[in-house]
Amino acid sequence: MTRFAVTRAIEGLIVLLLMSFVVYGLIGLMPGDPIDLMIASNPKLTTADGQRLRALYGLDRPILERYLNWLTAAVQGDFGYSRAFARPVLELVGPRLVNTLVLLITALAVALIVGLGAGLYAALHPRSWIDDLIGYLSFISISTPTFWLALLLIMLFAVVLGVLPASGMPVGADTGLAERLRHLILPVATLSLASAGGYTRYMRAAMIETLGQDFIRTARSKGASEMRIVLRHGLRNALIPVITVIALDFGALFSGALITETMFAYPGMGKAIYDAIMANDFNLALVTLLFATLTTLAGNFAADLGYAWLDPRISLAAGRAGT
Amino acid sequence: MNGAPLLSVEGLVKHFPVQRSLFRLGRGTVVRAVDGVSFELRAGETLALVGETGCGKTTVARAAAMLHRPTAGRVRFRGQDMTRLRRRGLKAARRHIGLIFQDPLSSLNPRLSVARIIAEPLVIHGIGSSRDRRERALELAAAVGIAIGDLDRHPHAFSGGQCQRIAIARALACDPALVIADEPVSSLDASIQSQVLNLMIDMKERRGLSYLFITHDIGVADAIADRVAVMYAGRIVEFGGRDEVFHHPVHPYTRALLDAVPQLGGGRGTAVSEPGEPPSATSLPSGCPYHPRCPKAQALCKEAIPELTSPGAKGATLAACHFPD
Amino acid sequence: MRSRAGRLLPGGVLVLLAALALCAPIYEAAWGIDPNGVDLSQRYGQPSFTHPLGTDELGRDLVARLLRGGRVSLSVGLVAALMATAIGTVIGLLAGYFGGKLDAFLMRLTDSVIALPLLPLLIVLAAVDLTKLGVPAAIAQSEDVSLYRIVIITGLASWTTVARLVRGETLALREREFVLAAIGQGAGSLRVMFVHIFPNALTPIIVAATLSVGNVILFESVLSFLGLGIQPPIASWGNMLTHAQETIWSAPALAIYPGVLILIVVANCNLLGDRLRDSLDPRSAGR
Amino acid sequence: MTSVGMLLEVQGLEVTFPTTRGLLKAVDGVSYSIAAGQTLGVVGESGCGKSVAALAILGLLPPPGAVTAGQVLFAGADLVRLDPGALRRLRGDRLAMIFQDPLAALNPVVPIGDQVGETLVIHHQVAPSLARKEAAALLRRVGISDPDRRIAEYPHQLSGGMRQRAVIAMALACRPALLFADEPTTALDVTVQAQILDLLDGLRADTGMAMQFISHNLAVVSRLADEVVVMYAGRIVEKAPTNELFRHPAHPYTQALIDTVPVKGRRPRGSPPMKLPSIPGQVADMRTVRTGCGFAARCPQAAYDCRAAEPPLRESGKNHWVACFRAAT
Amino acid sequence: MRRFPAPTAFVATGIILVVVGLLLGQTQPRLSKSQDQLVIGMSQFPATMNPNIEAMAAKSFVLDMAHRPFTAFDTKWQLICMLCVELPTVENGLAKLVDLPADQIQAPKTAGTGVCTPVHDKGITLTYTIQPQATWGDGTPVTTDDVLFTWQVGRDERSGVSDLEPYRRITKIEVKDRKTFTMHVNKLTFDYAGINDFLLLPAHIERANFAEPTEYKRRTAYDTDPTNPGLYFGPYRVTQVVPGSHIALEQNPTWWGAKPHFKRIVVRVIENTAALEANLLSGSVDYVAGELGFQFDEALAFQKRFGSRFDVIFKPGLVYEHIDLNLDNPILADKRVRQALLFGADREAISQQLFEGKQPVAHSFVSPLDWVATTDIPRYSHDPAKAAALLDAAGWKMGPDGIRMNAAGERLGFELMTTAGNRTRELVEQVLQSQWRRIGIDIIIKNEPARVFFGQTVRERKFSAMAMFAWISSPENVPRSTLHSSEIPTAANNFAGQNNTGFKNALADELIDCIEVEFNREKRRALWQRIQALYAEELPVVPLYYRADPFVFPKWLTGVEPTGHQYSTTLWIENWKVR
Repeated sequence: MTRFAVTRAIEGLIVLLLMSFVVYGLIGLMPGDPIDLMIASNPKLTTADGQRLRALYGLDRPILERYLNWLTAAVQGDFGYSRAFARPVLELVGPRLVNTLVLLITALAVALIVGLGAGLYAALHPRSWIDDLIGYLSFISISTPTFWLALLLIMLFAVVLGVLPASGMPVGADTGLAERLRHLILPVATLSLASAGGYTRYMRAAMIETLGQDFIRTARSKGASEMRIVLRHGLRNALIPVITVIALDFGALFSGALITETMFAYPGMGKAIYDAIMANDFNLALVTLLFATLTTLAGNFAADLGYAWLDPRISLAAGRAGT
Repeated sequence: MNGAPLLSVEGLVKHFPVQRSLFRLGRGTVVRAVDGVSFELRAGETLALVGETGCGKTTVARAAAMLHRPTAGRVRFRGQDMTRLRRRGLKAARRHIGLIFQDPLSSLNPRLSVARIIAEPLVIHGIGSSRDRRERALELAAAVGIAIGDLDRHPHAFSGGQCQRIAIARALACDPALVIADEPVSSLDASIQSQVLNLMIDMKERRGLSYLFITHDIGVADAIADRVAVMYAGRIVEFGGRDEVFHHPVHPYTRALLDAVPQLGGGRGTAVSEPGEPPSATSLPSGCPYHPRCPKAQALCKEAIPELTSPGAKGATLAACHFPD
Repeated sequence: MRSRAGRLLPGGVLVLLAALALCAPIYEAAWGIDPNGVDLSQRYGQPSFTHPLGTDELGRDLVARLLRGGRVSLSVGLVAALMATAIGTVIGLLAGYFGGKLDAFLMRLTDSVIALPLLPLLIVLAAVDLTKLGVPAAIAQSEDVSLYRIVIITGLASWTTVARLVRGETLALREREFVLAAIGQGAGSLRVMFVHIFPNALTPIIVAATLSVGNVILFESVLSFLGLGIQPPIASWGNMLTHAQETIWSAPALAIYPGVLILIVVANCNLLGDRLRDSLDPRSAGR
Repeated sequence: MTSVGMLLEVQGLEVTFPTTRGLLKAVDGVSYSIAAGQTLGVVGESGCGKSVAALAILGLLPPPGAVTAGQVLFAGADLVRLDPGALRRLRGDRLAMIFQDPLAALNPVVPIGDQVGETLVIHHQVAPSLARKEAAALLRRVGISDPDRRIAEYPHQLSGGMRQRAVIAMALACRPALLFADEPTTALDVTVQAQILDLLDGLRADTGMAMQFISHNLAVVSRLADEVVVMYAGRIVEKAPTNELFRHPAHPYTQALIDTVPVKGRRPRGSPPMKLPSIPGQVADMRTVRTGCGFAARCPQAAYDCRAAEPPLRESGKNHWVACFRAAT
Repeated sequence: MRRFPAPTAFVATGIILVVVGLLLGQTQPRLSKSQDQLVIGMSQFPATMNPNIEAMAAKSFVLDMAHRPFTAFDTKWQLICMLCVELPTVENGLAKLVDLPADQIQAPKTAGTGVCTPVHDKGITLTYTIQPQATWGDGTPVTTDDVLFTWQVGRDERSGVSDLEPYRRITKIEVKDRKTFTMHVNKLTFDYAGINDFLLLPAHIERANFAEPTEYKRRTAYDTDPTNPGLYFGPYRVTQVVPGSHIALEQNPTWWGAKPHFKRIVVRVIENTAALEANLLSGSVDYVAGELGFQFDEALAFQKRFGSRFDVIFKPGLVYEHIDLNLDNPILADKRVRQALLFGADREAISQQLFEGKQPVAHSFVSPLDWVATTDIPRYSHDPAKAAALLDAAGWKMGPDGIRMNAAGERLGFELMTTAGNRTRELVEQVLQSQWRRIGIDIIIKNEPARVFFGQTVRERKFSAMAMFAWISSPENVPRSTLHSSEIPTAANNFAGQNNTGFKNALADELIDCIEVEFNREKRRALWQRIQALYAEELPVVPLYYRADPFVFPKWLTGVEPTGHQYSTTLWIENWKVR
């Protein structure tokens, strides 16, 4: 277990290191630089000003040198300074990470409850009209562009019915928990709907597959009730493949969060990444991307733990679970 | 039964690593599938490799066909060391070796027609024109008893027995000297097994083949073998002529194996069961691998691995036992 | 829905839509419409005989725009899915066939790519300056460059599923006896991979490709939403939908038609993929 | 054919599966009975309907298979018409079944002890912790050493033989009156097979339960069975006490099975490999509609009447039944 | 087999969605209002709150509620004092012309043509007095100490201040007392009194942070402690900053002017304008600022749909949309072709039909609202026949495929570039493409992200023919940087200047030099007329229209007066009230 965690931590570090290099390089390939952006927004700036500012921000150095400088500082805990928000990057990332985790975890929980529940129900009542309905809804859910869904939800619930706020974060005087939760409903609904459809389908398929296994026949031959067969013998086995796909979905969930946060003006990591890239804010883009990666890696790690907990055949001590 | 051996296996060892990880250092667990196997197969004879699941007989067969690169040891085919051959040389050698596998359906490419399957070795070795190959396929199909009208159908249209006939035709396409057959009749129904065995015996007689015949079924081995090698836990424990091994076994395991086979119409209690099960190839016991189950085991058996030697006066039979019968 | 025809109905819907998109010039000729013909006196026109679904914000015929947009969206989906499938197939075949360190490396790579928050990375990719990469300016600055860029980017985003799938399939097939037989007969690696393994892995590959067509179309719309998709004046459903958001209250039809078309196409791709899998999977064939 | 004092009586059992190519009669009017404490061997090649019949009796047919005719009397009740709940209460308690592949038959994520004890939990409302203790005792009984450690282990940690022992322990937990053993040794090696056969026979003798032993291997069946039923293409072609069957096989198919199966000792010592007797043709395709005897196409003795009508099962000797026009009576 | 929902079900869903969507479009949104709090919606988040680091509209918008410049243009485009007491003029003696020392005199860059005689050897001194009650939010009075500190920071190139020029032209500041100071400026211009960009920093807080000038941009309290009341002296002070989400402001007790109405102002940033609109409709946002709010098209549609509930004001102003023509392009070097472009474009139709007349057609670079604007210049109304004649005359004959060709067989075609993602520009672009194609000119649209477009393409003159964008200026802004021949960006001058068209005209150069130093309004107006006429004749650009910012108010909000120039409405936030 410890060995597994250490191995994964090392792997994670390598992935992060590679990511940081790739992202840094990619950002370097983006057209223009932050100073161009300043020049674009303030026509009075001269080229001489541009050069002075470039030197000030260290942008006149070759990309590799800048990367190594950044890396050296990062290793010492200084992840740089966000130009677009004029704050040290870490200071900005902290609250946003919390916001995103709140959104992600809530949405994941909702998606899991709804998706797995619906998938389970459908698997136990194959070819019933409810199964058809669930299948149909899950197809709709995976086929709708997230931003469009968000817009439709906002139109319906915020504008026409006026029952829910159109944005994800309260800004008025009342920012208490209840208000916070009320604001979370639509973003969470958007994000979880986008994932729940997929989970439903995985769950249904896995459960039907499991129910066709020999050991289910054994359980029946023992006289176990349907309830016992499903809960005691089916569910845990069916969850094993489902966990794997869900783990693979973390990246997609994060991508969904980016869209959701943008639509609901929710100050989270996804939006920060997008803003930072759009504003050529090197350091912020880099660090937010790394944190996003770290989040998904952590999610994957959690999924592996869950996987090992569900499946006794997987021994964490022996290294990564084969798939 | 004379001349240089067609196939000789010397000190064959094959270990499989259990886990592989990109970032892992050090050594993982190892499956010791084959742990020092040597034998010779003479031209024109059928050598049956007999043993239970996991004893390494299939690994030996595949290593002999160079489907696995041996961890150690030599495989000489017609005097040539196959383990040293690179791509081209290996390909040339393979032309003279035919292969037959256990699962009749799985051993045929479901996407190809039967004619293509039979002609595939000819295509690989660039033998003949496409018309020649077609003719050759027809000829082979007729020889193994597949109707010519069926040649353009795909494997799923055939029963297990027919599939195995097709597999035999394919194995014979390049006129091999040696056919390695891995459990060729095990997954066939009882009434079909004898058809396929008969076909193989027939082909051997007509084409002067040699068989390395792998089976777990004593009855099948008894029917076809000239000589028999009994394997246990990655090693040959007894090796000799079919009559000697099956009728005068000297190794306690061979004896137990033969006793365990139920006899037709034998009635209750005719077969004798010994306690215990074969060891796992990841954790072999010290000394003679059979000693935990052996009724005659002594202190020496726990310590020293017995060599495969001739146990005194018994003539041609070799056994790997400290205390043979 | 028990007939074979019924099973492939989603494919029919897709083919129909593709055919309609291909028929855009015929429609335009029949109605005498120029799809790019701006007519400022006809902005936000109501449906009429001359404009069956009305006109858009520049007075262009909406049907013609939707058909032209469909051509772009569908071809982007198709081409990018093919590209992703090709990449994924090669990687999956190599990893599954050769195994060992190569497999470990390729699969670690694939897993890492899957685990990454892909959209943000694609945003970076979508913003990369092609001339800095040494792409000739003539290509980097052509009007269609956003189209190529989207195809490549979405292709890069979608190969992982195929790679995992093909690798799994290859691993299974690699142990199948007909593959061993081919190797044992002396067939070379390429021959084994492409004559014996690839054709037998084809059905799951086709299923994966079908599914990724839908995903690519969704991806294009999301990138359009972020302003990084296909750029005007080329129309795609994604950018039509994005642009129509701003006038969604006064001209909801402009947002709803492309949105619904995306939904229908993606849903039918998913459905088709599912049904193909069902009908090709021997375990469910009898049911 | 009905007789008194039988534990299980199967009469005219018919099982059909609807397929895309029409109805498949997997079991076609099969009748037999088992007395308490007796072992009935059922022999036949793959697809002959021997396993399906057992599953049908226990109500475990995979959908869309269904019993379309016949009755199964067990302890006075007709299992075919019993309501599902009542049948469920019998299963695992009075009727038990073990399957071919012990690894697949065991739930990979539940500890052995819990699985073995589960029958007790289900039928006797034993607390799970007690059931686990009971499971240890059962495991010891089927010859698993160190059962207290084993109950916490998972199926993948056991060897093949131990798994099958665990499956047997599981089936025996409630001391069933009748055990269906469906090819229980086919996946095992001969040395282990011999152990398991010994174990089953011993347990049967100890507990007095009856057993229906299904196998494709005549020799294995002959080790255990008091009486043997030979099935071909969904029908019983011959039924006789074990010794009688091997000594005087009446049906050409039974004769062929006995003659053609490669058995050690058939080939004389010192002789070169020689051809075995064999029957031509392939195993019957159940999906094609046929008239007459299912074996007629492969039978060396078949005549016109064999293809025209189905030979009825008739008594050819004492307790010896055969379905063949050519068989001597 | 399983009955999955038929694909027809998806089509049916689509139809239902269409119907529901169309119905949704018919419903009326709900509105709510709060008396104490005003939530303003905006589409950009300010990068920093420091007045001098990085100029961006979003920051000015927020900061102008909490901070004031010395001088500004009011809504009537007159220069007024905000933080000062009286504007210095030569007449009131607060401004004095002085001779420059020899080393500070800059020689004229162009040879005179005799239109006027530009003055180069004079400087000016300006005396300002700070509002006596002006006090930072923590009670510290605003004094000349702050002025000196700000000047120190402003001219230090290590400080991170983006625009040093306003501070650098000050050669000396003499402190008269705690509230009065005199600054010496080494460049004489007619608009000498305006020091709009001299934005005060609180010396008592920031001096410590400036101890290490290179670190200042990271240590400034505006970013490290943005809710410190001592940073602000306006009617409001910033009380909460949630990066990427919102900024909250509350009334500043030390404010000397009229007491503002709202207790609390929240500036909510929602980049996606469709979401911004939904927030407005749902009442989460009360007001969408024109400075950084809706896209024009969106606002027009909004007005049509919700005009009964919201006031939408389109304030035309100084923002001048045009297409820069690259005069180095041999085809465009021909004036007839440039004129033909104008005759061929139906700008009136664009203005009337696309903008419903809200954004007037531009005929020169000077807004008609500016007092120096003139109508006495050549105008080009839509006249395709004239355009065709001009093109024919220039040697471009109509080809078989509807595109003109010259004798050498070259096709008449241009690349039209602009900022990607700007809806209005993209629409205009497509209209122009369609209109110009009708007179035989092939237009290829190629757009780039704003930072590339401005940062490289325009600045380094990399556009081959046409670049569409806007100039943002202040009232009576001299077009030196855009029209003077010394301002053509080249690799040699490190791409300094904004004369991106490459316009070279000796008369224009001289007129610019003269206007800058002509103190006499009437004489200046005459010079302005000449340069506008010259511009309209030479056509280095295709003038398009003057932009109008859409301000969307709830009916209950009053007192917001859009200015039309680049200074924010929030400079007068104390006038904002609930009706």
